[in-house]
Amino acid sequence: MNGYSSILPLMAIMLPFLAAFIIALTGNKALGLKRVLAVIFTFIPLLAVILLFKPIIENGHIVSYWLGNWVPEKTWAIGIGLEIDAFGLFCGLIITLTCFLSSIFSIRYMEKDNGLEKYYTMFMLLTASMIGFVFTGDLFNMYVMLEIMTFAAIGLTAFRNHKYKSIEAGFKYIVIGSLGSSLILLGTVLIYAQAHTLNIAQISAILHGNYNAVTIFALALMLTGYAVKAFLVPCHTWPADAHMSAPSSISMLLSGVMSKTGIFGIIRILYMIYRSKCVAAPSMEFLMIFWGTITMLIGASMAIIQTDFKRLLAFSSVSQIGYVIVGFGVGLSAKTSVAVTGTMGGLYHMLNHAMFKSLAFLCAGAVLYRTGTTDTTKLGGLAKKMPYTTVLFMISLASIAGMPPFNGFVSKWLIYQSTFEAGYWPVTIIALLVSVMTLAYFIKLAQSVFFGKIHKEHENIKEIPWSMRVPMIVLAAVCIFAGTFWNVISDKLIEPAAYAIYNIQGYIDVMFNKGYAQNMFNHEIPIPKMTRAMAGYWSPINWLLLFVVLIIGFIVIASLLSKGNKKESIIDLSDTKYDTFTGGEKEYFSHMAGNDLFWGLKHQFRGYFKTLKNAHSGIVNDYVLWVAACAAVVTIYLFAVL
Amino acid sequence: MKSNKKSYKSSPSTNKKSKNIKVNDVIITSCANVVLPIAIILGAYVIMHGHLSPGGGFQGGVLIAGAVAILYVAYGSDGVRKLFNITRLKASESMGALGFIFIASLGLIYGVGGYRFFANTISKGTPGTLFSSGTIFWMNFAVGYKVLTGIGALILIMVSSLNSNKE
Amino acid sequence: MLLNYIGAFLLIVFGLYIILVKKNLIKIVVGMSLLDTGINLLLVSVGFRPGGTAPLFMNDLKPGSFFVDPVPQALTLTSIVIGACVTALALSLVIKVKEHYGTIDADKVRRLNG
Amino acid sequence: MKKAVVWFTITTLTVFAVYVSTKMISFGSSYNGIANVIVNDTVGKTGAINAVTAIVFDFRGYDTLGESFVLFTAITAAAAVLRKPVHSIISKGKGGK
Repeated sequence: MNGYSSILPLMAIMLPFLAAFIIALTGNKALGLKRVLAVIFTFIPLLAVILLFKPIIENGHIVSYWLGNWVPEKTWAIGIGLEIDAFGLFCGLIITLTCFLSSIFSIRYMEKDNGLEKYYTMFMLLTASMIGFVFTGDLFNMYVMLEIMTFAAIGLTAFRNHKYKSIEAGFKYIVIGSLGSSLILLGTVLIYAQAHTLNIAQISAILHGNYNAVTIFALALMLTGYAVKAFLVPCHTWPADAHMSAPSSISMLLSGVMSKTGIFGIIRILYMIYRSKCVAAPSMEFLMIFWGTITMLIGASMAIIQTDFKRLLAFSSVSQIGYVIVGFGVGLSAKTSVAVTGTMGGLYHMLNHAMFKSLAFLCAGAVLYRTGTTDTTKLGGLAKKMPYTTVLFMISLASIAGMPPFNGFVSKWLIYQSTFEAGYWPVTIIALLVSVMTLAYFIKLAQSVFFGKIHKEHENIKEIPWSMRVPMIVLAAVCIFAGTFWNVISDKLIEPAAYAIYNIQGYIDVMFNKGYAQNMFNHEIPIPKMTRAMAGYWSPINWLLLFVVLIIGFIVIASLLSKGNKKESIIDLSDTKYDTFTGGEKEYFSHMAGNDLFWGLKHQFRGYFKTLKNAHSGIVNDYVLWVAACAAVVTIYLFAVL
Repeated sequence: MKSNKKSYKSSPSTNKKSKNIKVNDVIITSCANVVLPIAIILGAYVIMHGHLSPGGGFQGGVLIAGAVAILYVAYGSDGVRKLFNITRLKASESMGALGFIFIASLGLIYGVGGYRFFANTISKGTPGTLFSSGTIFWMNFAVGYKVLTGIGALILIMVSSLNSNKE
Repeated sequence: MLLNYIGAFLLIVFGLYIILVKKNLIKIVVGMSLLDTGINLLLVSVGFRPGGTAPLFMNDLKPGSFFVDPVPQALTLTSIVIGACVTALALSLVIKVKEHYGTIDADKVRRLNG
Repeated sequence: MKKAVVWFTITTLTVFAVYVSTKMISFGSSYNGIANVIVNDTVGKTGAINAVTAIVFDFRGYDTLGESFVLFTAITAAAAVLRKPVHSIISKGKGGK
């Protein structure tokens, strides 16, 4: 914690804020200046985060910074402290990297819109508040930063206000999002009423052993509130609308990074504030694993029946967040070696999801930029016209489906392994099944957008400009790097972050004097040992097994498909699309659109899919009801088990 | 009064008349003329005495921004737009925010003795007098300025969008 | 003081009920505002000490005399501003919804579904 | 069905909220927590006799900074939402130009 490193976190937070105001000050002139400012002032935080690697990751320090010199007095944290441990830095790296790439992508992508000074102002505010969120060590400050983030995200979602869907999505977002924020604030207030402090480290120390009904209620409310931000299942309704309507450079941030801030909050609550209640507690482990499993299953099921490019990706995000939550749920297990594997899997998947989902959204943006639509029924055969985009999309497909040389495989493998070893083998099976479904809907997407017959309107389109290609290439490179050089990533990022998650004692002692944590907890807080060997990252035999399982999954789906094709009696005859199979074809050659690649599957499970489709009714009251009911159920569960 | 309103609603030529009644009502205008200076002075007082009495930058700023709303009620949207310009208000708001950051970073600028961001470095004076409490006094001003321009801009934006819908 | 807490929680639940049941978008915004108000009331109640005065150090009071907790009051300020921001942004979105859909009935503003 | 869920939610939350409010900490005669430290030192350390302002602008000034940024963000967002839209920004099928 020598001179320069203590000022770096502040720079990473304040300089983007400063840039936001300078951009707002320039008004609607000097567009080039705004672009340059946005790129520079998203690069500086990235630089600051990279410079923080040396003290935090290599030397193992936890950097803290008391604003206004208000160091704790009589062991009470009277001021606000920034505190960056390896986990915060890990999230900060994801945030700054994606924001930097997004700012480059925005240069050409947003050129056709007006009011760009507002776009860039909100973009910088979003960047800064996300960094501020993960770097702060204060519970109320987290809420404030979350609000800046939410407002900026809403403004950006509704930015293309000539489209009805942007406005509708923005309204749903603000209703559900501010309900989530209100729940978080309510939890914060209840915690303050008990602990009489707002510093996370101190709350963790004070609440230890002093849990009562109020804090458990606060836990339920805050879990639900952050579940809204991380879109866990009953609260996952707004991202589909918002990601679909926002400009792609923003969808990538909403989906890839903002969901991570929700997960960051959940982890800080579970592993830090309620540590002695939650870690090594089977009931909490079950809750999080169950929640994650439901999330990934429903997200993937909804994704299969979507026809809009970006909406499909949004539901896919929901399902991938489920994996992360399952990983962290296993991390709460009492068996420490399994717990560490799960935590590492969750962390690895956080990184990977940010990368491949951002890449996929940028591909969607590229398609939108050239063709003007993301409706897959109107697209097709773009591979010849946009070869770069196609290749990059295939990389993202391979990564997200968990194919071996790419990064998705490594993290998913960790999650499979940890759930299996923790005794939750049904979850392992479901996770594998969801992986197959992920591959299925991504292949459908690739088929319907990039392959097949090209539409006449799109015959003259060109490849996207280089300034848009570069961020995508960088993301794809990270995807491949994280898949092949998993040991580097694991050494430099994942293991320190996992260690930091469990290292409560260090986190508390840095903020207060040494020994404070031990004094409050009455004992040393154990940190599980973690080595790379514990995780079966890359073992060829395991890989082969997985491959076999994937192939079996394929065969199952394929057989379902062919079964659907043969059973003509159950085909909906009123739809002319199926005339080819029922004998009433209009043309001699009538091919099925890529969209309907899995219509057999859809048809077989039509009851299930129809229920899901009806449940996502689009009425904002229903969505709020889901969130509130989720809060109620979580409350009942927590009061029952804790 | 109530019956009057109803009769306006039922009459076929509501549009023009309701516009007229909004703008040139003598009672509202003269009331506004009385209330406006009071609101502005009270707001300024609240901002200046934020460190001495209840209130502060936010409250005072909102009080002054209320003047914009009063102006709108009294003189209609044209009257407000004559006085204020949305772009300029928004720019002033950024200036206010930048000023706030500047005052907060005085601690860094003086930062030889280990001072930090948000450190209260200006001399604090005698407690209880107007020019006391160091940066708090000036932060009140920055925030007050920022809030009054911000809320004023917000009111103007919403009002002008409502009016453009009618046309 | 129990009454204050229960009242605050009831305000929150009423706000929630309004959001859940009312179909008019402006009423939903009102419900959100009510919910925020409930939280503010709770926040102020948390800081209350029976017999405490406002945390102002007037001449006749010495430092350390009996005050209510000033921290929640400071937090309430933040919370109020944020609540106002939510209302403002939500209402401007409602204006736009009306422009695009011609209605502010939640049952009809549902083109994004499934 | 929906109504039942609404009433279930409302009832559950109300019941737990009332239960929790009875369990809230009973007020002691002395301060505890950060308020104690702050109130004792306000005048000496900040020179402001209004403790709330001292907290808002000094002890927790960073929060206030964030708060004013929230306001700024909301106003920018409202301005962006209500700005005059450019219709047909993305022209259909005109790509490649």
